[in-house]
Amino acid sequence: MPYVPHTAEETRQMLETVGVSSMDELFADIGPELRPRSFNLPHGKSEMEVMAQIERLAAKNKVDVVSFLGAGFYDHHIPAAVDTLTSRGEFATAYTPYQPEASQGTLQAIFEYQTAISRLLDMECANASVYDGGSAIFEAMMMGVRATRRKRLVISEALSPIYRIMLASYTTNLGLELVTVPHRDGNTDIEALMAAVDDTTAAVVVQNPNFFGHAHDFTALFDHAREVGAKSVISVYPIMQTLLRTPGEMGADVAVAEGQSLGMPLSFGGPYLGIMTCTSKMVRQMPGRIVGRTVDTQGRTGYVLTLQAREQHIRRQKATSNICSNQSLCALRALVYMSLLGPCGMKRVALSSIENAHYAAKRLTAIPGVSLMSDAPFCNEFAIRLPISAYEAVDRMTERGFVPGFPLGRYYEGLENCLLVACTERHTREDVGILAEMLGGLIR
Amino acid sequence: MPYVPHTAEETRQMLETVGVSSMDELFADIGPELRPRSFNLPHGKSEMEVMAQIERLAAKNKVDVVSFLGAGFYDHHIPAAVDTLTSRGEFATAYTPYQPEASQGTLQAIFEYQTAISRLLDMECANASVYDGGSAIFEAMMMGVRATRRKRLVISEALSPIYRIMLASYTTNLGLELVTVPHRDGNTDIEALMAAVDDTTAAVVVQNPNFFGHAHDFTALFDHAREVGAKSVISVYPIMQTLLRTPGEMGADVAVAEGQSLGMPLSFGGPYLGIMTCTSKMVRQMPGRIVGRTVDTQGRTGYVLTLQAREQHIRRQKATSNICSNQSLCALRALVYMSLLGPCGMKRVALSSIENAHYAAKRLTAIPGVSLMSDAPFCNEFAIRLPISAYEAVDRMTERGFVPGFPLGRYYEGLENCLLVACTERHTREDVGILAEMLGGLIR
Amino acid sequence: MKTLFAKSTPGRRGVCIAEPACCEADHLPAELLRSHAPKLPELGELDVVRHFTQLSSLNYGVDGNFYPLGSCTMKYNPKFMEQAAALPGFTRLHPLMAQLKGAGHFTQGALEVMYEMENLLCEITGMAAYTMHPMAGAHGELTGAMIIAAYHADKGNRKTKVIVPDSAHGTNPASAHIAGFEIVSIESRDGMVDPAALKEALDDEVAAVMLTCPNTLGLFERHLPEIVEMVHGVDALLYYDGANMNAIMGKMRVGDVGFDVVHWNLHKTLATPHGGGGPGSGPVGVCEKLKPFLPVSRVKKLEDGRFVLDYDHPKSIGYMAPFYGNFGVYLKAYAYVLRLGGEGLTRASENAVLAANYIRKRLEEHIHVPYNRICMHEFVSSAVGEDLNGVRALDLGKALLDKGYHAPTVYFPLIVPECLMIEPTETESKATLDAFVDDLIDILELSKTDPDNVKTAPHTLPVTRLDETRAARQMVLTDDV
Amino acid sequence: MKTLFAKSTPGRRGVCIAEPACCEADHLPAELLRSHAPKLPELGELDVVRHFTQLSSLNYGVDGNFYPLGSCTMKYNPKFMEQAAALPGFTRLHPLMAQLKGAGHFTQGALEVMYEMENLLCEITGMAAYTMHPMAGAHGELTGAMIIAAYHADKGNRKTKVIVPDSAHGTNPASAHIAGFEIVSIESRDGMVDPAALKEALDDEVAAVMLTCPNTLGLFERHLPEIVEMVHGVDALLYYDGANMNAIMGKMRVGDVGFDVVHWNLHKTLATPHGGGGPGSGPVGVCEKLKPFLPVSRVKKLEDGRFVLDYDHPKSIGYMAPFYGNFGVYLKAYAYVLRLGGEGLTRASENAVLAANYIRKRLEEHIHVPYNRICMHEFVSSAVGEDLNGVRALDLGKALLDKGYHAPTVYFPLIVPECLMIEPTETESKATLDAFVDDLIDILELSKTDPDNVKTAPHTLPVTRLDETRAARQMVLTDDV
Repeated sequence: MPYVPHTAEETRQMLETVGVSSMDELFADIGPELRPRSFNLPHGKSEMEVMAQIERLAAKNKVDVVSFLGAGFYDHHIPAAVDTLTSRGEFATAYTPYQPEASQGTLQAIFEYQTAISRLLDMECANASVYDGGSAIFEAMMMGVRATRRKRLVISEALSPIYRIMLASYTTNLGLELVTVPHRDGNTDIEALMAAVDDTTAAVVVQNPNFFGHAHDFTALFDHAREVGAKSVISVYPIMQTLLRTPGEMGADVAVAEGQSLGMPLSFGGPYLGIMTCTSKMVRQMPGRIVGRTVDTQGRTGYVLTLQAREQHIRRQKATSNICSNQSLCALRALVYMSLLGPCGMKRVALSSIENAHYAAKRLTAIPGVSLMSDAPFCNEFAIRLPISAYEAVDRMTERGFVPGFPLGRYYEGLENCLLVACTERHTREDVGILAEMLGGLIR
Repeated sequence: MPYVPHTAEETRQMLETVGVSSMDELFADIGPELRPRSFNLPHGKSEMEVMAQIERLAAKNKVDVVSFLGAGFYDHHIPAAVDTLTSRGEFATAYTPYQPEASQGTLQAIFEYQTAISRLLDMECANASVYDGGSAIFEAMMMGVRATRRKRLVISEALSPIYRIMLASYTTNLGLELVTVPHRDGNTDIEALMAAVDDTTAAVVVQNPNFFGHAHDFTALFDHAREVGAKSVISVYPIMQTLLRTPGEMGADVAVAEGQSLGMPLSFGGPYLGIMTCTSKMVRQMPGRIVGRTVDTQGRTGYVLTLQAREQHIRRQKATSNICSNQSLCALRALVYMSLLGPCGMKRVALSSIENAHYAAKRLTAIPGVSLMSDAPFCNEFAIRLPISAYEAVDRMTERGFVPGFPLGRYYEGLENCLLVACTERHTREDVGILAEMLGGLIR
Repeated sequence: MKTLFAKSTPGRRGVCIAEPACCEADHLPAELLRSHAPKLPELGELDVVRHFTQLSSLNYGVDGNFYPLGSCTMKYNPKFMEQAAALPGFTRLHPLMAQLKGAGHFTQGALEVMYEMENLLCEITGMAAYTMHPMAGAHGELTGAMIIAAYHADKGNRKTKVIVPDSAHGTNPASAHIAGFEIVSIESRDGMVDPAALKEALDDEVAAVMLTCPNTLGLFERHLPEIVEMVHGVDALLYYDGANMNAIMGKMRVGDVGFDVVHWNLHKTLATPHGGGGPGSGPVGVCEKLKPFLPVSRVKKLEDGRFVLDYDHPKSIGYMAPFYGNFGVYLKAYAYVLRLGGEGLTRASENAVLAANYIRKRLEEHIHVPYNRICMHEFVSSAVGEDLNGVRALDLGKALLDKGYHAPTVYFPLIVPECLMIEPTETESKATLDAFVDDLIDILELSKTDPDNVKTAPHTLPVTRLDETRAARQMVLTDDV
Repeated sequence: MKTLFAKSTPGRRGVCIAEPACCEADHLPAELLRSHAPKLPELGELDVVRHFTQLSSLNYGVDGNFYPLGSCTMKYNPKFMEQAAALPGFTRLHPLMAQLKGAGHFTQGALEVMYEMENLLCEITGMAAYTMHPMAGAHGELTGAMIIAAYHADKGNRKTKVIVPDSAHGTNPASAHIAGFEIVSIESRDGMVDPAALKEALDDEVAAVMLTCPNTLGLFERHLPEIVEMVHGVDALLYYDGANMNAIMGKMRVGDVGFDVVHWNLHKTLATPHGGGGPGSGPVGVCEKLKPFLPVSRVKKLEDGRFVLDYDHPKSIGYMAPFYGNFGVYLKAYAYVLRLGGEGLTRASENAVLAANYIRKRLEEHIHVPYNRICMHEFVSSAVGEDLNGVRALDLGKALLDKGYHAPTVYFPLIVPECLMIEPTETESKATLDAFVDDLIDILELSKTDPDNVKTAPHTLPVTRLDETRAARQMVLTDDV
């Protein structure tokens, strides 16, 4: 029996000690009327057979394509040591560190993660993670709702549409008003946002760089929000945060991010990492686990889960959130990634990605009929307008093993001819050259 | 600088402490006339770039073929836990356990390996490994030479020809006489061997199952050797040893094996594992490291390298062998493999492989013109005679991604039409079916 | 141990990245740039490897230690599942690839995993359909609660309350609350949901009842058939908290007995590692009538055998995750189900229950077992009694740490004083179970003779007991403070 | 810790294998079968995982501990090299595949690795050709000695002796001896090969001189040019022991200065992990005139760019390995060379030398340094002096274990009393080097005040000092005794 180690003799002894004569007697409480009507599952297979089956499935996915897909989820290089270290059984097979004396490894790592993330985003506190970047925005918004006791949320349409759908779903039953302020040619419309944020607003939510790749300075917006008593929530791209004006500098109250770019593989959508940070003032509104430093009975430094009075296992329905399991091992990956690259390495990743994207933009806009959606500054991702349907361009190039980007019409009405193109440090000039040639060929 | 962690400032401080003004001053002893005439190496690359290059090379090898190659090296399933456990840094990045207090992990593992291997081969002692199965045979032969002070070695031609070439190479300058006793239709010619072993013989060397897959009982041969004062050396296949009459039962003095089948991937030829065992009497003749159990100053059990007086770092040219680095991590793999499968699992691996081979033999000999080279019992490998050149059969099938076996003419004159076919538990009936159909199609 | 930041040296570089051809000013105006570099650790690669290798050694994990942590199902995490999830054919797959028509055939393997896993979970639990999107157990609860809300809204029901027994996991009320419901708590009786109390609480405003069965005492809810009838009688839905699923596989299908919604904790029952806190995976199954409300996308199999994502479900609650949930986690769980098969899953539950009962029987004369009858996969004991000299549940847990075991869950459920909740799982050998029992008995004996020793445990770990009050008061949450 | 065998329970099964359709009697006659099953451990998979996880924690490795073990070059082993060698495109490749004509194109990637690695090693060392076949350093020495023997035999030279300085690694004389040579040892003078002594020993029967340079004292052989001339003067060959290659990359090419044969220890200089004793890889390079004697097969690049194995070398010494050496090891070394490039290798040597000199200078006032001048990648100190109160080199090493460092190499080379040979390598940060020096100074101070404490170290490891005499006398070599 896989993973059940008892011999027949041991099973007999154990049943005898328990005082039952058969396994099924242990389930006497489950009456006959409650037993399964069917349990028509495949037979168990050996490890060898299952691995062969899973390898066949993996082979059905085509990953040796050159892809310019991004849209918030990026294919950065992951140093091998990230896997080596985070896969160690002592990290991977531990539970949530409820027994701190036997969990200092996990606890110190989370503490270090909180520190690194706080410094990267220039915020005062971070939690130990939530599920993903989208749920982090929801939780951030709710912090604003709790802190202000207001119900109106102002959201930029240049916030990832994926996350905006998530927010709409999550808030359905909460009696909140979600106001979406349209983007302007792929730019976040700061003036319109300022106009929309008033003294009934709980929080304003923006993204930097935004979904179209454009970076902004939101200082004025956040100043305005503070003046009218609203909270400022910003979602960022951690890699670009090595360069861009920080949430802290802009005066954000809560800054969140999808942490996938910090050492998580794309893995068809997860597991990823919801990063949450806030000002010290807001920390008691923050959901999720938080680790604090303290001392043991001998005065030695140690780490514990703290501020647990916010959490569901203590507060039940009065908790700040229902989050229990989080993405701890992903947070560890992010910490190891940041440690391995250091500030210099991470900045170089950001710059290489930006450089590749600008080269791509230059090459693509040299194709007659292709233009940038906006001439505002962008980082490693940009939107172009094509003379043909972006869907069609994507479909036709994809057939040839080349995914030129994401068709914006998927989420934005009116942008059916627009394509969102992302680069990372993994792209080469050759990749970009082929992209430009293929696209040029299609359009001609 | 990859893997050199110093900052420029630290380097400056260190140079200053040392009292030199530049790096190169440290190399003042290497005069200008000794400096490199050229050092025309490629520039360093990032981890990402090197991995991409290595992945491209890996992709140039075609491994998604169905292959019946064996010839002493077999594609058995390796449980995932073997990799997980042996790759732990505490094992992989440790040195030879010269400081036992800081190396009990490695030392106990070797002790357990020695125990498991001794039991599998039914011998009294084992060492911590040598390079591979071939060098193990050489070392075993030399044990016989030292023990008997004789110079004549009798070797069966059914011993792997690869190893026979190695033995010939290794002994070139040692003034030994190597007598090769021909096989008989792929069988080890025990009678001829007995006739060749006399009171000038240092050792007789046989293999079980032999290169053609046939198993034998060598008890009579080893009895005879003992009577004339010669030593008996046998090389075995560890997986089959769960079933076959053991070296111990047959009365061998030294039993060796290629341990690749115990959890080592094929990896294009290495690293593999040279297994060496012997009787207690012979242990002081055995080369390589040996771990013994002892106690510490508080009476607690512990493990140390022992009998080091045999080794080169103590004895220099008088050592039993020059072996220093061995295959320790491979021995650990073998131990983990054996522990995970247990005696029952290993026996099932052997039986499944045998079953598949007998099914294949049945299907192949059903092809008109194809016959077994011998009707003697075989295990998971067998030789067939084709009506066409085996080279041609292999080449033509290989083109279609199907490697039907090893053409025996490569090493045996006169067997140009013979093919050596190996099966493991990884083969399916479907694989065998295709093999038979393809071969049948070729011959027709 | 020093932190990464304390070990950092300005200017040191780890994994080297080639210097880019550009600088930030080339592409971004100054007002968009940060004024100072983030103070991230600057370490050599070996320093980082050594730091985390050493840190890991301060942890207990299932791979190194028996972990009888009640309610957490800390079973063995098979290693081949990690190899499966690390295949580049999965890890390198961009989730949006599946949403491009032309690239849909690039993701057929991944979609097949989703589709097949949904079907397997349906068969194991007798539900009509599953979503794999929820990213943890509590996220599954939230998803389930939102589906319940959507169902009632669609029917025009005005239902504002969810009933949660006092023995439930804290996430139950928290999740239902975040889905917009008011929580009604009912008291247990004899370790069971009290049908009378339930009846009293059940009115027309109740949208659902959330049940844990076996409950957090490790006991099967004997009144289950009655409860199902009562709940459905007021047009409320019955929710099954799957945290304790490891007790019943092959013995009961929650769909067959009338549960309408169920979530799994794959990182418990289906053996994916807990990772020091996550990631998990919390798929949700529903009965036929709730299918229209499941999150989108849904994976669909076409007649030609191809798999596609289907967003055309107007009644859907929408997106619970950016894509398709923690794919890398449920891929492992999928491999686990294939490995065990139906019989293996049944044997897992049987042996989990056997192990819990075996420990219970071996301990019953040494520690108070409040509900001392056949339990399911876990049971609770209670560190009460004068001969313990004031040694509390927490102390026993800490003393177990010294013996190399992780402590059982302590002080949960709240309804048992000085509670120690023990869940051994099916993957521990009898030798381990026996050694654990013997060691716990030794500690209980020691409590009689030298209680201070137990009260000050652990003595052999990297730290002794930590000052949690100070942590909460002084709030040192980063290395900057 | 209990052994696997002590933990075993008869009848327990680990990784389950499907029951085969046959039994042994179906295919093999009884007289060929063993009479009893081997008593291998019978454990559950989790038991095995836990056993080895716990065992590993009893070890020091580079990943967890500074390892300044002289002569062993315990540098950081980059993790991406492990990923590279684990690619299925390499691990699943049967070595015989390359010897089938039709399948030759199935192994082009692997053959390219061999070919390119040979070329890279040629350029790094200035040799004419390499073989990758030797499976460890000592195996390379043997290969080199056999090539030397074959060369002289081919020339008709009657040469029976090999000269080895007394400071050489023990493998040098052992390897030359196994290649059939008689060993002549010569004494060092002032830590160097004594040209006078060498001259005296050099006669027409000398086939070769084996040199370690820098030598085992960490000193560069200042008489090298003179030695080369003398050796070649009697038609002998000069052998370079590559164990200390980490000192000279980019600074000297052994081929350029006149060495005829050289071996590498890739598991030292090129950063492949030592694995607790192996596997290693010991490629051998030769000058032009020795090329015909290299082992077969040789890898050859055809004009069309394809790679093939070439066995047509009639003067070859034959097979040193069953196939092509420890491919999986030198694949990692290949990745390492690509990663570092020429400049990186030079910097590695420079910084290895800098680190050794830095420690030497910081220690010189605290411990006797017999040859206290600029050293190469390592240096020797000597635990002599009355103020040490009889504390010996071994004791200092053991006390360092307590501080979390692996001990330096002790009592080697034999020519220095109470020798501690310290090799820090280039991958350790200055902070680590400083901490090590500070801790060693503390131990030296403690030797003055509390020598017994040092003499009984280690105090904090799983065991204290072990009784080696008892181990050798009682010879408990398996768990059966």
